[in-house]
Formats: sequence, structure tokens, C-alpha cells
Amino acid sequence: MNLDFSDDQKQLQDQVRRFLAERCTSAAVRRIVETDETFDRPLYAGLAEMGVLGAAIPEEYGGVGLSKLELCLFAEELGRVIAPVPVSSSIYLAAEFLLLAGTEAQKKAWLPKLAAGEIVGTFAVTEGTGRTTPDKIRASVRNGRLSGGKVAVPDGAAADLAVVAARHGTGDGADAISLYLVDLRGPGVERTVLTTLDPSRKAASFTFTDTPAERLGGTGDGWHIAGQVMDRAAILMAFEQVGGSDRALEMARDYALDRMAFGRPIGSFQAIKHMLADMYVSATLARSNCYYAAWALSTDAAELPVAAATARVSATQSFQHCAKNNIQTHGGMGFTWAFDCHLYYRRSNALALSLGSLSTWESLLIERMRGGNAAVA
Amino acid sequence: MNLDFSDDQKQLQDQVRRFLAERCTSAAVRRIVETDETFDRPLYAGLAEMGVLGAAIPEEYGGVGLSKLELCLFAEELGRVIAPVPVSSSIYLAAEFLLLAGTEAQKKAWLPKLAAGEIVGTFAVTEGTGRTTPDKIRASVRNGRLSGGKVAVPDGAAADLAVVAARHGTGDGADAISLYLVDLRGPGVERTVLTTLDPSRKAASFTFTDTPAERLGGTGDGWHIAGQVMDRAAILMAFEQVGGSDRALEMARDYALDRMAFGRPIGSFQAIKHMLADMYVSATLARSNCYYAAWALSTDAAELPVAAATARVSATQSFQHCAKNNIQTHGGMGFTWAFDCHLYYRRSNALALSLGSLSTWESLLIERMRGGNAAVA
Amino acid sequence: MDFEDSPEEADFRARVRAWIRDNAPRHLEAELKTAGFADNGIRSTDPLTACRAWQKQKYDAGWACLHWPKDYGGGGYQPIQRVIFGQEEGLYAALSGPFGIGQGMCGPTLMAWAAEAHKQRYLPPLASGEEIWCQLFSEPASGSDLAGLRTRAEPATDGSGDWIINGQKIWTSGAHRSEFGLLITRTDPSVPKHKGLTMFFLDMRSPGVEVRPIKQANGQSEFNEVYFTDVRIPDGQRLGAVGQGWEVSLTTLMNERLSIGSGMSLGFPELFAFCLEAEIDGRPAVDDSAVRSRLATYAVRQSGLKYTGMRAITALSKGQTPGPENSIGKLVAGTAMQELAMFALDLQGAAGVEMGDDQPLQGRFQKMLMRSPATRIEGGSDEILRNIIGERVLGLPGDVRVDKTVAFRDIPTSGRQKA
Amino acid sequence: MDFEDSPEEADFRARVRAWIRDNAPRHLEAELKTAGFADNGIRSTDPLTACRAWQKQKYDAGWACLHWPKDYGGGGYQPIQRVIFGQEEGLYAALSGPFGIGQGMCGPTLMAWAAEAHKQRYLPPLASGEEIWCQLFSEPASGSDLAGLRTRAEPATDGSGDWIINGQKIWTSGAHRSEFGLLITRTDPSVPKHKGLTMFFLDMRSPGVEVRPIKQANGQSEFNEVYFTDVRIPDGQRLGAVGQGWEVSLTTLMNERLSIGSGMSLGFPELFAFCLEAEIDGRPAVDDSAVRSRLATYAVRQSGLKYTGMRAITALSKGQTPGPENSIGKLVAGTAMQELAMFALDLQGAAGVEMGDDQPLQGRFQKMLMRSPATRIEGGSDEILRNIIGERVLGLPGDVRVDKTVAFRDIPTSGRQKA
Repeated sequence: MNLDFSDDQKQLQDQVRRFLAERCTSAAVRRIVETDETFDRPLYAGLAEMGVLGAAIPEEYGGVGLSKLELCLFAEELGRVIAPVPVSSSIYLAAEFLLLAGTEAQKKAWLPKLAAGEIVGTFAVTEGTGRTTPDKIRASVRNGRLSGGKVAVPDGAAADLAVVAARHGTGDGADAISLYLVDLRGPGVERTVLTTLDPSRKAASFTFTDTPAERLGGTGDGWHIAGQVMDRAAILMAFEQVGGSDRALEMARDYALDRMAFGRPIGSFQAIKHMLADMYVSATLARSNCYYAAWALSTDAAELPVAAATARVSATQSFQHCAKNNIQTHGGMGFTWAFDCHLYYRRSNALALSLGSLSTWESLLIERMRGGNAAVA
Repeated sequence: MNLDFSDDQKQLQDQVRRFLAERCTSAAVRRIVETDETFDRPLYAGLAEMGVLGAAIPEEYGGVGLSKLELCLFAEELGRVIAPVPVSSSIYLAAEFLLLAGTEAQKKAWLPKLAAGEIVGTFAVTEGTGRTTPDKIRASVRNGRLSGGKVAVPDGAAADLAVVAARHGTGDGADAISLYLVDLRGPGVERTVLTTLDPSRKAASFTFTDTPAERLGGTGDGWHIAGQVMDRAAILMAFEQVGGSDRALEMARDYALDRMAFGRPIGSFQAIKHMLADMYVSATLARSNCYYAAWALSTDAAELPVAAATARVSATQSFQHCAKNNIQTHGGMGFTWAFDCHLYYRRSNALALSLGSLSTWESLLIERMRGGNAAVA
Repeated sequence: MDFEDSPEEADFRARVRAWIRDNAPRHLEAELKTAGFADNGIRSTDPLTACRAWQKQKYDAGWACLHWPKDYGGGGYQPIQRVIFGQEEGLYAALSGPFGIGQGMCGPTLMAWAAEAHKQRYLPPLASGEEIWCQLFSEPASGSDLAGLRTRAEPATDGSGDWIINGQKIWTSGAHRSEFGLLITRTDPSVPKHKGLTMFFLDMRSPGVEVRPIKQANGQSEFNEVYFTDVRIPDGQRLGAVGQGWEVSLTTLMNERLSIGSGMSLGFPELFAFCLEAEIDGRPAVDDSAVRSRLATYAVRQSGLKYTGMRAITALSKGQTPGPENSIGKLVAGTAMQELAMFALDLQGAAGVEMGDDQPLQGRFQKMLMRSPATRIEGGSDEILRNIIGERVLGLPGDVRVDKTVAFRDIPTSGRQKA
Repeated sequence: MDFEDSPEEADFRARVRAWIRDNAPRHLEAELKTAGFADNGIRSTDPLTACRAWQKQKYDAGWACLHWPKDYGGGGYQPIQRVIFGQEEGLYAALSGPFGIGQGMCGPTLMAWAAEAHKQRYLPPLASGEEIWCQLFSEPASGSDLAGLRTRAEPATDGSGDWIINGQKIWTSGAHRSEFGLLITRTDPSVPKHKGLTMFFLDMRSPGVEVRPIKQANGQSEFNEVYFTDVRIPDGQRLGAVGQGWEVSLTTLMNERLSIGSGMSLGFPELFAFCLEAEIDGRPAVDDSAVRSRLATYAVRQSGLKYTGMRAITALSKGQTPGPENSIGKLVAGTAMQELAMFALDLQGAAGVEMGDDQPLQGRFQKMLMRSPATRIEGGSDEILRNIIGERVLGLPGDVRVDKTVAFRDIPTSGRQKA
């Protein structure tokens, strides 16, 4: 029985933590939040250099060839500092799509660039408000040309390459959907950067007009592949959420130790103390669920779909809970722009919506527990 | 604008409160809880004498001819002392069925006896686990004879007369259901008193075999009438729940003032103080929602269905919340049989299940708010 | 029980209605309907000018500060008539925003504590909107613990009897547009904290007063920091005795709680409307049982607050003082609004991350999500409100106090040793 | 990361499995499956006799108290081996119930504080189940505030050096079947509360000891009151110095938290099973989205506790001490179990009011509803656990204490004047 990371893995995590503590300060995050800069390019290059981006990509495709376990720990660190870089879109999603469904040529063409941070990838699926289902996909590809629109594409402002879910035929079923690789720097791409809840990661909308698109995976397999990738990405995202929970709790605790009211540190009042204790409880439950999901991810276990949904639900609840009560602990100061509390609140609420929202995952979790094999996308 | 009871009404309420404080002590409740005695007959007779039972029954049928508003306030008092008497089954339900759907002869035959407390009525609808819908009703009447079974009949141990929902024909729809008056002291009635969560009001199961049954209301109108009566009863029950909430909060507050820990009254600790504040909040919301429902009930307003569901949901939440945290405030002593906390906990959970459970009412409330006219039964 | 006016109330309502019909700035109606957090929706003209114009119109017709004595520019009406006026004023009431703190809190404090000449001088222009007041109470190190404030008032050394103010206030709503402010200061740090305070009012244009807007977490700026550097206040502008400031502040705060709280919205109607439109698996979201359960939870809280407010109005109508029930409004609304916004965005899915007027209900839920944390803090945090309910409503004993009997300057100011 | 045993662990597990297979009382298996709250399910024979028989069997084979030293009747194994034994013992572990407090809390206290001769005399029969111990700590006026206890121990006036005990304990689990008890007393009320305590152990059959079962809110009796009237204890049965009782009690309580907490059930599997069977509007309840949302909430708490437990076992397996994560188990489980039971009954509708074996899952949810309030209180209330997490895990400062430095007898004992 070993539900823990190895000492070697923790050592790598520690290196990344130290690197981020130095390079991904509050000021660095705010530079992206407060300007039009799409993401922190030097930081991203640094992460590529450290092997964070390529951690779970095989060496033959330019990666480092570590396992998903290391990537989980790196994700936790990225979440802890709410890093303003498109790792989740480019690595958890785009790279994973290529690894799972790409041809040898596609892998060779793109994975080394993603691992090196030379280009940024993402996944474009959403077309409107509400839960995304196959019948909602209107974007379509004919003769290798994509037409249609996608909204709220994560890290869309930064992305050079998108995996796009589009229909190759008619019908409302999942089998009408295929995946396509689209070079966003090419012709027929109109991009609108969006104002979102979380400006530290800039989403965009896209309009595609006869845009060259190359199929990724089999015709009609798009929905199935996306489901598998979303499960895997959800686990990594859950580690980001756990990192964010931990940091929000830490900020609240530090403030509760320093801030005085009525002649006492506010952390000595049960109202604050018990609020923090409850944050600790949800963060701990989320962490434990994530460890189990990390095991399932690294071994590609049959339990992966249930473990992914469990980790995702638990971590989403935890990060939202910790981020909002971090503000509450800080009182008025927590609602100033100058304090970092709102950056975590923003990130927690944005992550809760990406990859399918909480109610969707709750429903999926129970569907999967009863033996079905439903997928999120 | 007047969302309050009149001084006259409050004076009557006060009389009932003083009567109950004297006659419905903890010892009186425990006599019913701890023995096979089905209900507190002297207390019930006293309530009849005071006009509590007949409050909302017209004088021509042996009642006092006050309004439903007075009955709401009396219900609050009965709830406050968790009175071990079958008022809700006999008055809110059985008498209301007769008033709403009875023939003149039926009203003349039964209402005076119900108002005088000479007999006890109830409503028998449930046949098994889960939400009761028309298709679940298997009991049927042919040629004036009822056959079938009913479970969890409220105050079934005490009841002499039942309004029974049964099918007169085939089909799964509501129009296959009619209501029947059944004398439970007559032939063909087998009664089993049940052990329930709340032994202060003793439920029973019934098996009917060729039992004489007289139709109440039109053929096929049963479900519709039941819906109207359940709405009205739900408002009165909500007042009982508000009374119970108030008393549970009061018990918790008194204990928190007296009980010392770490050299201080436990009510000075925020953990306890804030728990009580939250109890006060839910009790206040429930009370305000109930006042509005009382207005709707007394004026038979078009808003009644929404107001009833609102009051019911709010009061159920409040009583369960207050009763469980009253135990928590009392600590270990709250979990002893000797303290009264569990009697309120039992009552709160039993009331939450009678008349349709919380999830059913939540769903109904929203259905009604969007313009439908769904009924609970 | 009924929802009718008494004959006198009906009469009054008819008069109000007629006047509003004939006088309200109808050309602003459409814009006022787009009002949001800290925004009355006015775009076609300067919002403050529009507010002042309507206030002056009401004042001239005798409809300003209805419950104030006529001598001070008020209407001399009963509290219930004030409620009726508010109901009839409807969305034009949003134009009173800039005057709320001054009329709701500063005015009553002046009425209770100021010299007669000052009342004559300051109250009428406050009522008419010609002069705006703000309340300078909170400080960076004293929020929930107001009496821990550190802004110093010291006697001028020139023998003038004036006071010299140094320090900083925070969370001052409307400071940038205010002519005057109510200012609480510490005049004696050598006595226990509540004993060493003194209240003044000051001209906000006095030399040494600097107002800086605070940028909030949601990007808006509803509040200010106000810095005082050797600001001089004549002793005549003192309210109450030296050292009596805490007592004076209680007058102000009592009026704060009266003005905030009843009938607060937690966004239920918006959520319900959205759930009628939105779809889950091809059916209206309102048909989904999980959605229904959440809707029901918010519905009963929303209506509970509404009818609690009506019970308070009933009490006013009978000439009684409303009970403590009103203190629950902000506590219920703040938390519920935050949860509700998160739930609404959950239903919007990935697209819900976008802020802006293109979103369902013009992005209302996104704005609620970002504004609601402040609701849970401003005007008494959730924790302070629970203390108030526990202690003042339920009669539970106060917490142990370590700061009440020692000299203010001996109260520790840091929770732990810094490295 | 893996769920495999190390080679040594696998080896140990194989040995345990073989022994259990050959020795477990299989004839009790069916009954043990019906175990509920405070009930191991045994009906065919005297439950305590069955428990003692299995314990003695384990003891004789060297499987009792696995982590105790062999000299005292234990197995001399590592903590991880104790976990493995528990996993393999499976439902037969329910037969260890009566020995849990003695072996889990009293034994370690004796090991730390008793004289060597006493350890030799008392620990082996405690391990073998021949002698049962109970823990006499809580009192009617001191629950969460254990150090507020009032049971007096005074030196006998006959010069024997014995102590004379008077007072009352409460919530003593198993007192009626115990041969011995660990007893904390007040020996000096003139010093601050934590300083005047002294720990003893006593023979429960001593004259003057009276045990009365407490009838609980749910009708069961798991606990007792124990009254002491001039009970005599030899000074040799003192554990630690006079006045050192608080320190001794911390050994016991630390072990209490280790034994409670990990892997607690909050009833999720039962709810899930029920929702597969139950119907809403003619479809399985598990298809209803409101049900799914609730199920998901409990599912992630249940699995969160499970994997938190596994992380603790991992630490044990590496020879480390488990972290503070374990303290969350009871806090999460108590509240969740109560909510879950209410929700399950809601789904049962009006029929859910009936208690009894005819109900779905043999009335398990009704029993959970009635038992869960105790879970939120026993062994540290929700409030105390949040204090512990806040202070010991997160390092927040303790509450202000008004009772730590004054003489115990000067601490007020009533919260308000009675009329």
C-alpha cells in the first residue's frame, strides 16, 4: 500500500516550487491580469526548460519521459501560484489529444513544439451557454476546411494550435463529431480575446471560415477521444485546484495570525478558526481524492473515470470554498484589488467552469459508479 | 399593509399557550411516548372544550366559527409543546376533507364529533415506500366495499374515522382515484400500530377487507381534492413546525446561558453563539413565510398553492435545523433520553415526512411558480 | 391580515402617486432599469447631476427626508409614510444613492448631537441634496473592531481651541463627492479604547484632506481611502463631549442597521428567469430536479426576507418599532447571492467564464459573483452579524474581552512576532 | 504509488490470512453481517462470551494487541502490520468491540505511567480479553472541558495512605462489564484546574462503585453513569504524581484520537444501494438529477475519508507517524451521516417514519438518523474538533482563557442567576 508520491517525485516538485516562488510572484501574475499581455512568455519558457511542459511526453517526441505522476505534482505547484501560463490547455489537453489520437506524423510535427513551449495548444469545443453536447456542435468540416464558431476557448488568446471538435456529417449523435487540428496562425481564423472572470488566463472566441483543418483520430471518434482526454485533464486540473486551495488556506491562516481585532489575533476567534478548519477539511478530502486519481491516471486503471470525476468534484468544491472564505477571513482588505485574494477567487470560479462544470461532473460520477461509462465531453 | 395577527387573535393564542403549558408538560408527552397509550385523551378533550379543535369549523357543524388564522396560531402552540394529540390528522386533514368535499349529510354526521373530540379522524393514502402517486394506489372500492392496505397512516392508532384514497376503476391516472369515508371501528378493519421515529404521535398500518366505505366527493375527484386539502394542511403543519423551531431554539439558548465550560457560559463561545444565530435566522424566515401562507389560507387566495409550498419547505428546513442543533448545543446531555431534545428531533423528522417530504414540496414549489397547478397528493 | 392600506395610508399613497406621475424624470426610466451594483445606470447625462436634480425637486415639494422634522428640511411624516413613498418612487429611488449615507446616518447623528445653529445650517442642504455627507469611521486596522481606531485628534498648540487631525480612514463611500464628513477620532490613547474617542464633523475641502479611490476586487471603486495630514477642525464642530465619541457613533450605527437590511435581493427572480430559458439535455433547466431543489432553497429565503420586511412595515404601520428580525437580511442575502451566482454560472457551463453584456441577463450573475464577497463584509461582516443576533436578539453573553479595560496604547497590535 | 504490499507485508498478510481462515468463528459470520450501532449482531449466544472467546484465541496465537511489546501480551509488530491484520480480520473485528477502550487507551496509559509490576500483572489479561477496562473521565459538568472535573480524591484519614473517592462520572462506555477503570480525580481544588488532578486505576468491584446505564435518545444504552461513594483506592494504584493527572490523561486522549477517525463510514454505500432500488416517478432514483447531486456530494466525502485513511496507512508503512489529516474523519462523518439519513428518509416518503427491520436496508437510515447526533458529540464534539484542527494543525492561537490561572474552586459554575 503506497498512496503517496515518491521522494524523488517530491524532490522534483520542490524544485518547481522554488522556481515558481521566484519567477511567478504576485507581481508577475498581475502583469498578465492588468495588461494585454496574453501570458507570461519568459515563465513559460522557463517551465519548458525545466521539463515541466514535457514531463509526461515521451522523449521521442521531445519530452522528458517522466510519468503523469510528476505532472500531477507540477500541476499542484502551478495551481498554488495561479501561474498565468497556458499549461493546462497546451499540455493537459492539446498534447494529450495528440498522444492519444495523433498519427505518428502529427505527434512528430507538434509534440516537440508543445514540449518546448514554442507553440501553445488548446481545445476548442464550446459554442454557447450551457452543457456542451454533440447536438450543440455546429462547426463543421468539409473537404478539409473548417467553418463555424467557438466561444470561451481556454487560453485562446495565447494559442497557436487548436484541437477543434466539429461535425463531419449530419445527425445529433456523438458519431457525427470528429476532431481536427487547426493552425490558429493560418488563414480563415478570426480571434476575439474575451474579458473573463479570470484575466490571468485569457480565453478567446474564434470564428473559422474555410480554415484548413486536419483530422485527428478516426472519423466519428471525436466525442469518444475528447471524453478520455477530458478525464485525464480533469485530474491534472484537480491538482491545480488542490494547490490553489492550499495556498488560499495558507493566506487566510497567515492573515488570521497577524490581524488583530478586540486586542486578539482574529484567528483566536472561533468564527474564524472554525471557518479555517472547514477549509482544511475540504482541502484534505480533495487532496486524498486527487492522490487516488493520480494513481489511476498513472496506471491507466479501469477506475480512472470514477476517480477522475471524484477528484474533479472534490477539488472544485474545495477550491471554491477556500477561495471565497479566504476573502471573508481578510474582511474588507480581502475585497481590495491590491490584495491577492480575488485572484484566487477568480481562478477558482473560472476553473470550476472549464472542462465541464460541477453539476455535470456530479452527474457523471454517479452515472459511472452505477456501471455506465459516460464521458464528460 | 398588515402581515400580522390581530391582538384578539394573539390573545386567544396566549390562552392556548397557557393551557398547554399547564396540561401538556414534558411528563405528559413522555407518558404517550413511553407507554402504549395512543394519545393524551384528557388533553384532547380540553382542547375540544377550549374550541381549539372546532376553531375553523362553522358553528352549524358544531364548530366555533373562528377563522383559519386562529387555527394557525393554535397549531403553532401545539407544535411548540409537541402535543401528543391527533389534531393535525383529525382537524387539518379529516375535517378539512369534509368541509371541502362532504355532502351536507356527511358534514352533519361527522364534523360535530370531530370538533368535540369525540372521534378522531385521519387521512390514509400511503401504500409503500417513496413518493405517493396515483399509480401507486392499489386499494380499491367496489360496490361500497374497500379492500387493500395503507401504511404509515398518521395518528392511525388513535383514529376512528379515515378518509381513504382508493381506486374506483382501472388506469394509472389521477382520475381513477376517489375518496371514501371509512369507519375504522367497523368490520373488515385490521390495524397494526407501528413503531415510528416519533412515538408521541402513533401511526398505524391498516388492512381493509370488504370494509364498508362511503364516497366523499365526486367519483374521480379524489386526487384533486386531496391536493387542495394537503396544501391547506401543509400550512397548518408549517405553523406547528415553526412552534417547534422556536421552542428548540429557546431550549438551546437557555442551556447555552446556563451551561459552563472553560469558566464561561457556552453561549459566549462563537461556535455556539453563531449556531444559535443561524437557528434564529431559519426560524425567522420560516415564520415570515408562514404568515404570508396564513393570509393566503384565510382569504383562499390564488397564491395559496405557492404560499403553502413555500411555508412548508421553509418550516421543514427550519424545524429540522433547529432540532438537530439543539441536541448539538446540549452536547452529551442532549443525547440522553432524559432530556427533551430528542423528542423535538423525533418530531421534526417525522413531520418532515408526513404530508409529502421536502424534495416533493421543493419540486412542487418551483412547478407552481412557473405557472402550473400541480398538487402534492 | 391584509395587504391593503389604511384609509390614511391610501390617501397618502394617492397623493404621492400623483406627484410622482407628474414630476418624475421619465426620460431616465429606461436607463434606470439597467442599474447594477454601484451603478444607477445613467449614461445620457452626468449621474450625480441627475440625482441632485431629482432630490431638489422632491425637497422643493416637501418629499425629501420624509420622517425628519419640517424645521430641518424634512417632511414631518411617520415611518410608514416613508415606506409608502419609497414603494411609489420605485426605480427613481435609485437616484437617491449619493444621499443615502448622509441622510440615513449623518443627519440623525447631527439631529441628536449637534448644536441648534448647526442643525439649522446643515440639515436642510443635506435634505435637498445640495450638500453631500460621508461617514469617516472605518480604518485599515479597525474594521469589525471599530473602537480600535487610531486617527488622532490633538488640541492645536496655538491656543485657538482647534483640533489637529492626523491619520487615515478607509471604506468611505462617496468621500470624493462629499462636502462634509462625520469623523470619529482618538483624543486620548491613555484610557481604555471606548473612552478615548471624540466625534467631529468637518469640511471635506479642508487643507490636508486627501481622498483616494480604492480599486475593488471586482474592478469597481465604490469606496475611498481618506488621509488626514494636520487637518484643522474648529472645536465648535465637535459632536458630544470629548471622550464621548463612542456613544455618538452608536447613534450613527443604529441608523445604519435601520437603513440596510430589509427586502434585500439575493437574485432569485433573475435565477428563476434564467432557468426558464436555459436548457439541460434539451429540456428547460427548471424541469431538472437538481435545479428545482436549488431554486426552491433560494425561493424560500427570498420570500422569507420579503415577508420579514413586510412584518417590519406592519409594525411601522401600527406605530411600533420593528423587531430584531430585520437584522437577518444582509446575512441571508450575502451568502445566498454568492452561492446562487456560482450555481447560475455552473448552468452556463464553460461559456459562463465570460464577463459582459452579451451573457445571459447582461452578465448579471458574473457581476453578482464578483460583488457578493463585499456584501458579506460591508456594514458588519457575517461574523459580526451573528454576534449581534446572538447577543442582542437571543441575549447570549458577549465574548471574553481582553481590550476593554486596558489603556488603548497597551493593546497589542500584532498577532505574532515577524521574522 | 501502488496498492500492493511490500514483500514483507505480503508475507505477513499471507500468514494472517491463513490463520484467520483456519481459526475464525465462521458460525457467527451471518450474524456479524447484521451488526449495527452498538450491536455486533450476535443473537445465537451471549455476545460478550463470543467476543472473549475470539480474543483469547487471538491472544493464544500471538495476534492480540499486535503493536504492544511481547512482554506485555502483545505481538511486537509494527503499526502497518496491525492495519493488515485488521483488514484480514474483516467482520470478525466487530468481536473486539468490548476491548477497544481498554486496549486502545487504558493499555497505552498503563504502559507509559504504571509501575513495572503493574504492567506485568494487568496488561496481559487486558490483551487476552480476560479483564476488561473502562475509562472514567467525563463528568456531568465537564464534557468538552474535561479539566473541569469535580470527582474528589482525598487522603484517607486512617493513615493507610489510601485515597477516598467521591463523585460521579458519565459516558463511561462498558463500565457495567469492566473489571478495571482508569479514573481521573481532583485532589486539590485550591490550585488552577489543570494542576489539581490525579490519575488512578481502580477495581470496578470496589465497595461504593455503582454503575447505572444511561438510556440514550435513540433508546439504546451504550454508556453508563458511575457513582463513587467513599470508594477506597490504594496509593499504589496512582498513575503519575499527585497533581500530574492532566498530563497522564493526555496520553490516554492522544491514543483515543489515534483509534477513532480513519475510514469512518458515513453510510454512502447504503444510500447508493438504496437509490438503485428506489424509484422516483417510475424511474430509478439514481437517475434523478437532484439525487445524483446529493449522492455525488456524499461520494466524494466518503472516498476522501477512505483515501485519507490510506495515506495514513502509507505513512505507517514507511515507518512514519500519520499526519493530522486523520483528525477530520469523525467531523466529516458525523455531519454527513446525519444529513444523509435525512435525505434517505425523504426519498422513502411518509412510509419512512416507521422504524424497524421491514424498512429498506433493515431500517438502517432510521437508525443512522437517531444515532448520528451522538457521533457529532462523542469523543470530541464537532466544535472541539474544529478547535483542534484550527489550533494544532493550522497553528492558530487558543481562545482567551479565563479559567487557567485561578483556583479551581473560584471558577464560576453557573451561567446566570436562577430566579
